[in-house]
Amino acid sequence: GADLAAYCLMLGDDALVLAQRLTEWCTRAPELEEEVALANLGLDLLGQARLLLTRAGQADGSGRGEDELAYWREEHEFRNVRLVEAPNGDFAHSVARLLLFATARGALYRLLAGHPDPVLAAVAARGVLELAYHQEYATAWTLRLGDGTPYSAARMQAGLDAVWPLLDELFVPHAVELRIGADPSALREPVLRTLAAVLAEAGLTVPEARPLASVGGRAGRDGVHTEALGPLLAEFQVVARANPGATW
Amino acid sequence: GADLAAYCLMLGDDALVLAQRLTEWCTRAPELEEEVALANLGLDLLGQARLLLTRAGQADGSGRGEDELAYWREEHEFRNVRLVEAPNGDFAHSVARLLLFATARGALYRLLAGHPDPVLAAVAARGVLELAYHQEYATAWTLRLGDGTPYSAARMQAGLDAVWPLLDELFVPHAVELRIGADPSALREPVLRTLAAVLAEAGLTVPEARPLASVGGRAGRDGVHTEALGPLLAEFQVVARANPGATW
Amino acid sequence: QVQAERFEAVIAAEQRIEPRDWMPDAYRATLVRQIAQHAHSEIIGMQPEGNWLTRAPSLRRKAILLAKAQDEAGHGLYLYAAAETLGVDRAELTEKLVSGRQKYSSIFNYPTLTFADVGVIGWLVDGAAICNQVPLCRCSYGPYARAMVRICKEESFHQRQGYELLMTMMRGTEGQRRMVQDAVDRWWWPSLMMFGPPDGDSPNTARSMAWRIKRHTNDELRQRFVDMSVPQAEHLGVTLPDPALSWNEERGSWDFGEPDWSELKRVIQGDGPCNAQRVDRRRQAHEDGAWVREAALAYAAKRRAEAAR
Amino acid sequence: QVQAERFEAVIAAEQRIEPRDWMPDAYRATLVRQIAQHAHSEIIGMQPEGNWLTRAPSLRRKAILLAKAQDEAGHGLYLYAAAETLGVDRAELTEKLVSGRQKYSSIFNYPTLTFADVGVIGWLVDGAAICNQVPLCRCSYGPYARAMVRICKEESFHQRQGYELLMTMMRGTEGQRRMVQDAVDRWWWPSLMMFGPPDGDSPNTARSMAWRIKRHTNDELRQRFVDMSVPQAEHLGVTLPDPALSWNEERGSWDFGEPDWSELKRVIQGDGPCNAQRVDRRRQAHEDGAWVREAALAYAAKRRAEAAR
Repeated sequence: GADLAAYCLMLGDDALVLAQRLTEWCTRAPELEEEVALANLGLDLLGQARLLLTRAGQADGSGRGEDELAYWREEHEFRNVRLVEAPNGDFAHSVARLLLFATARGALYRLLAGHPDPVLAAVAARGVLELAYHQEYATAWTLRLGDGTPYSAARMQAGLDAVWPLLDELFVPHAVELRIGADPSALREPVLRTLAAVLAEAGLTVPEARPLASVGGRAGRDGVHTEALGPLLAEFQVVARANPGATW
Repeated sequence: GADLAAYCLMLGDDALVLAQRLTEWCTRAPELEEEVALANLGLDLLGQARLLLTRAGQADGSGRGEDELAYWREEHEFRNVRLVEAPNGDFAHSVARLLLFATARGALYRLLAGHPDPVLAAVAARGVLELAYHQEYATAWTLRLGDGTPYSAARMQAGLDAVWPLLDELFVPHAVELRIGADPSALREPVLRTLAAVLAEAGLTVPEARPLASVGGRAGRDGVHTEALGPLLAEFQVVARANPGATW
Repeated sequence: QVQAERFEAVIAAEQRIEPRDWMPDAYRATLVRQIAQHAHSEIIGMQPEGNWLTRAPSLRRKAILLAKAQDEAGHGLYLYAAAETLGVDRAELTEKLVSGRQKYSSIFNYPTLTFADVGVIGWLVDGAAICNQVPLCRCSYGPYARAMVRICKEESFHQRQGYELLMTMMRGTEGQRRMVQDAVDRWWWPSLMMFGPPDGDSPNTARSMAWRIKRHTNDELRQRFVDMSVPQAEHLGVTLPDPALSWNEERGSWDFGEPDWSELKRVIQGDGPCNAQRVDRRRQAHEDGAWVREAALAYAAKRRAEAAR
Repeated sequence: QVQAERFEAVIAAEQRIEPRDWMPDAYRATLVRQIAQHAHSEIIGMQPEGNWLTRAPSLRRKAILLAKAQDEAGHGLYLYAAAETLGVDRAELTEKLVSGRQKYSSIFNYPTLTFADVGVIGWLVDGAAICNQVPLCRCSYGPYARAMVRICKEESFHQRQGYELLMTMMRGTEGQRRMVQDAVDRWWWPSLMMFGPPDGDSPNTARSMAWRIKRHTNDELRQRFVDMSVPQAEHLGVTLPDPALSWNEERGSWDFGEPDWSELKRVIQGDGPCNAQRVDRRRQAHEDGAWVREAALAYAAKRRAEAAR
């Protein structure tokens, strides 16, 4: 019960927070086709988040719904990795983050598609398809920008350099993950290999950046985030919280 | 009572919201001396806002304190002009807004220094001195940027062009102002003359922009703002609202 | 001459002019202007509601709003494509939008101030757009007419979602009801102005009607919108901010007050509450994205060069 | 040689070296590095608390925080001025900071996650800074010593305000008490690490002490800080996150656990939670402000040219 709930929150919060970052692109994308595509990715992740949060509220016996969990938890109760909460930066920066996340999350969902919990298994099974598209989209843009103009290559490399220290957190297993989910450390090798292949094709360098340090051993999965999450949640939750008891 | 309260809210919200915009510059100013100066301007305005909001809470008989008024009103209850809520833009844009506001508010405070309400009179009397410094600071930078490099002159002109449509709202009298305060339409002429002199000395052009339209005749003084105020308040109020009943 | 007669005959027979058909220059120019404005309106129209995307108060509403924004970008794409069949390209039209040389619907120059505005835009603004657009599904220019069919279908879906949001809010807390009424108060008159100036002030209407680009006058459409909206407002439980609103038994229609045309004029001239903001945002996105579009072109050129080798 | 003897004599007599006095190159270099790091720390140190400026939950706290940020910018100014007396200029030092070639206190590479962090930074971080800095008021280099006198006075004011905020929060709601404890849990160990590595690992300490730049070893200062903080924590009602903390009757001091020096190393090497963010923000401000500084210089040059005419 508690472990399943905690695990669903981790994965659900990853999807929810990244969906929020993607929606920030709306009306700011470099091209209309990208407006459509980024909204689409956001909708996929939002859909996953809704199912996972709902499942978390059932599994922990609290009966909290998706909205109660999304809008009424405090920052330290969010369990997402720090990668997804980082500000968008420019388009290359967002593409770099998406590439890392989609590659890793797709690999994880493949492992989870056979999970004993039917909801988690269903989210993962559909998620495999969705994330494959996200990965393809991010890969296509990584290639275009990496092998486009010298300027775009520099931006893409800078974006990768900026997000790379946040990648490792996806592979550091939390006790809950080991008990109920899949061991994410098993993904490190294959994901890094996939990413290295994409970067090689794009003419980009695999960053040497070391992982971002945690705070006394605690990071996103423990509710210890970066300074980026607070303002994101303030905006995300403001209307819901200004109207307690309201239905929408 | 009600009129005095409403009037104090108008002036207090102007100061409060502009103070918030000025604090956004903290750690982002072009030079350390500007960090010090902008914080100083923010502190002056915040001090005025605290006295005026406190007075409003007394005058309307509600007994609401400065924090209750600052943190627990909704957007449509804020009575500031739209000029002060506009995003900062670049340094020139912020200087332009400050020049307009300080020139107009200083002139108003001179009229109000003899107001029958002793609190309002005291705020105005001290405010005259404070705003004189703000005006001087903004004027000095307008000259430096206007008569600095070609690039800075272009930025300064663009900043002025952007804020100019918001100037007129400071001179459009609200019924409450006519009943209890000073008629701000009397300030239009002298303020425009002062501004024109500064711009002439700086080699800048007085913008021809027409005033920003209201919404069905309602604007900031009626609680009908721009889209900039909501996000500003969301950030401003988030911690206070997340902790109802807390003292700080 | 023969071509002109053939053109007139097609129009008279209520058939479609297609891209390769001959058409009068003025017909083409009118269509380009109208389709471009319409496309721009879809794209700029993403902003007022997009303002609430990150703050939508439930995940379901966030998903609905995001899907709607996506639809609008898609509508923009169809419409720019329809314009391209007339020999202009999207980049050129975008350039005209961001430099302020082409307009979009003035309604989007009003601010969205609460989440209720999202619902009211769905109900009234999309509602007015549908009144304007349904007749365009029978427009004489084929690509535009076909784009409108698809767009109208999605728009009426958006309108229902907007109305449903308002119904939910009206059944909610006191604060929610207040928000809805306030939003209606702010959007009602601008919505009426979406149909353009009164017929007496609309010099191009006659020609557009003759060409079957337009099917009804501004005032006819405005009346239709009012007649449709009044019972919906009653059902919702909100008051429309027009004391002159009253049922005219004789006409079988609602009488209503005169919009403030001087306000419309100011907004059209560029002094509306959000004109500068809307165009700036679009221009900023366009400029910020320039290097990305260039990179994509450079990449595609490299791939083509490789394939040609 | 005579100069060197005179220098040593001044140091031995506990008198001050002044800018025009002769000094060994290594003394000068050590001071430049230390004063620059100290100045950078004041400026970067504005960020963690500045993060809560726009969100301060009462107007009084907002004013206090804004005044503190202002003081810190002021401290940065004094210290850069002190460094300039040694023949380096501020622009050069800023360049080194934003390019990552000069460090600042590692403590500022931790995130501030709730408003309680503002109080804990005042209490612990400013407290540790004061332990480090009070002896510097007697530093052998005159301009630095005098800057420190002024800075220490303001810092202890900030420390009292931080502690007072925490007292207020501890008397408040359950949520506020939780925030305070959580902040203490996160900041305690990093605060201990502010005194630098253990003495055995601090090769420059001996020379700095001989020169009267430093007056106490890292471990001495750390012990003083722990002894000062433990009763304050008790009075506040928070638990310090160190199970090894216990009163040592014999030493008349508190025993405490070993900080995670490998974490400190990672943070110093640039991999702390906020290193990149802090330097980026400073660089961004510096770059965004370049045209403003240039304009001011150009304007001043024009006025000088006019005056010379």
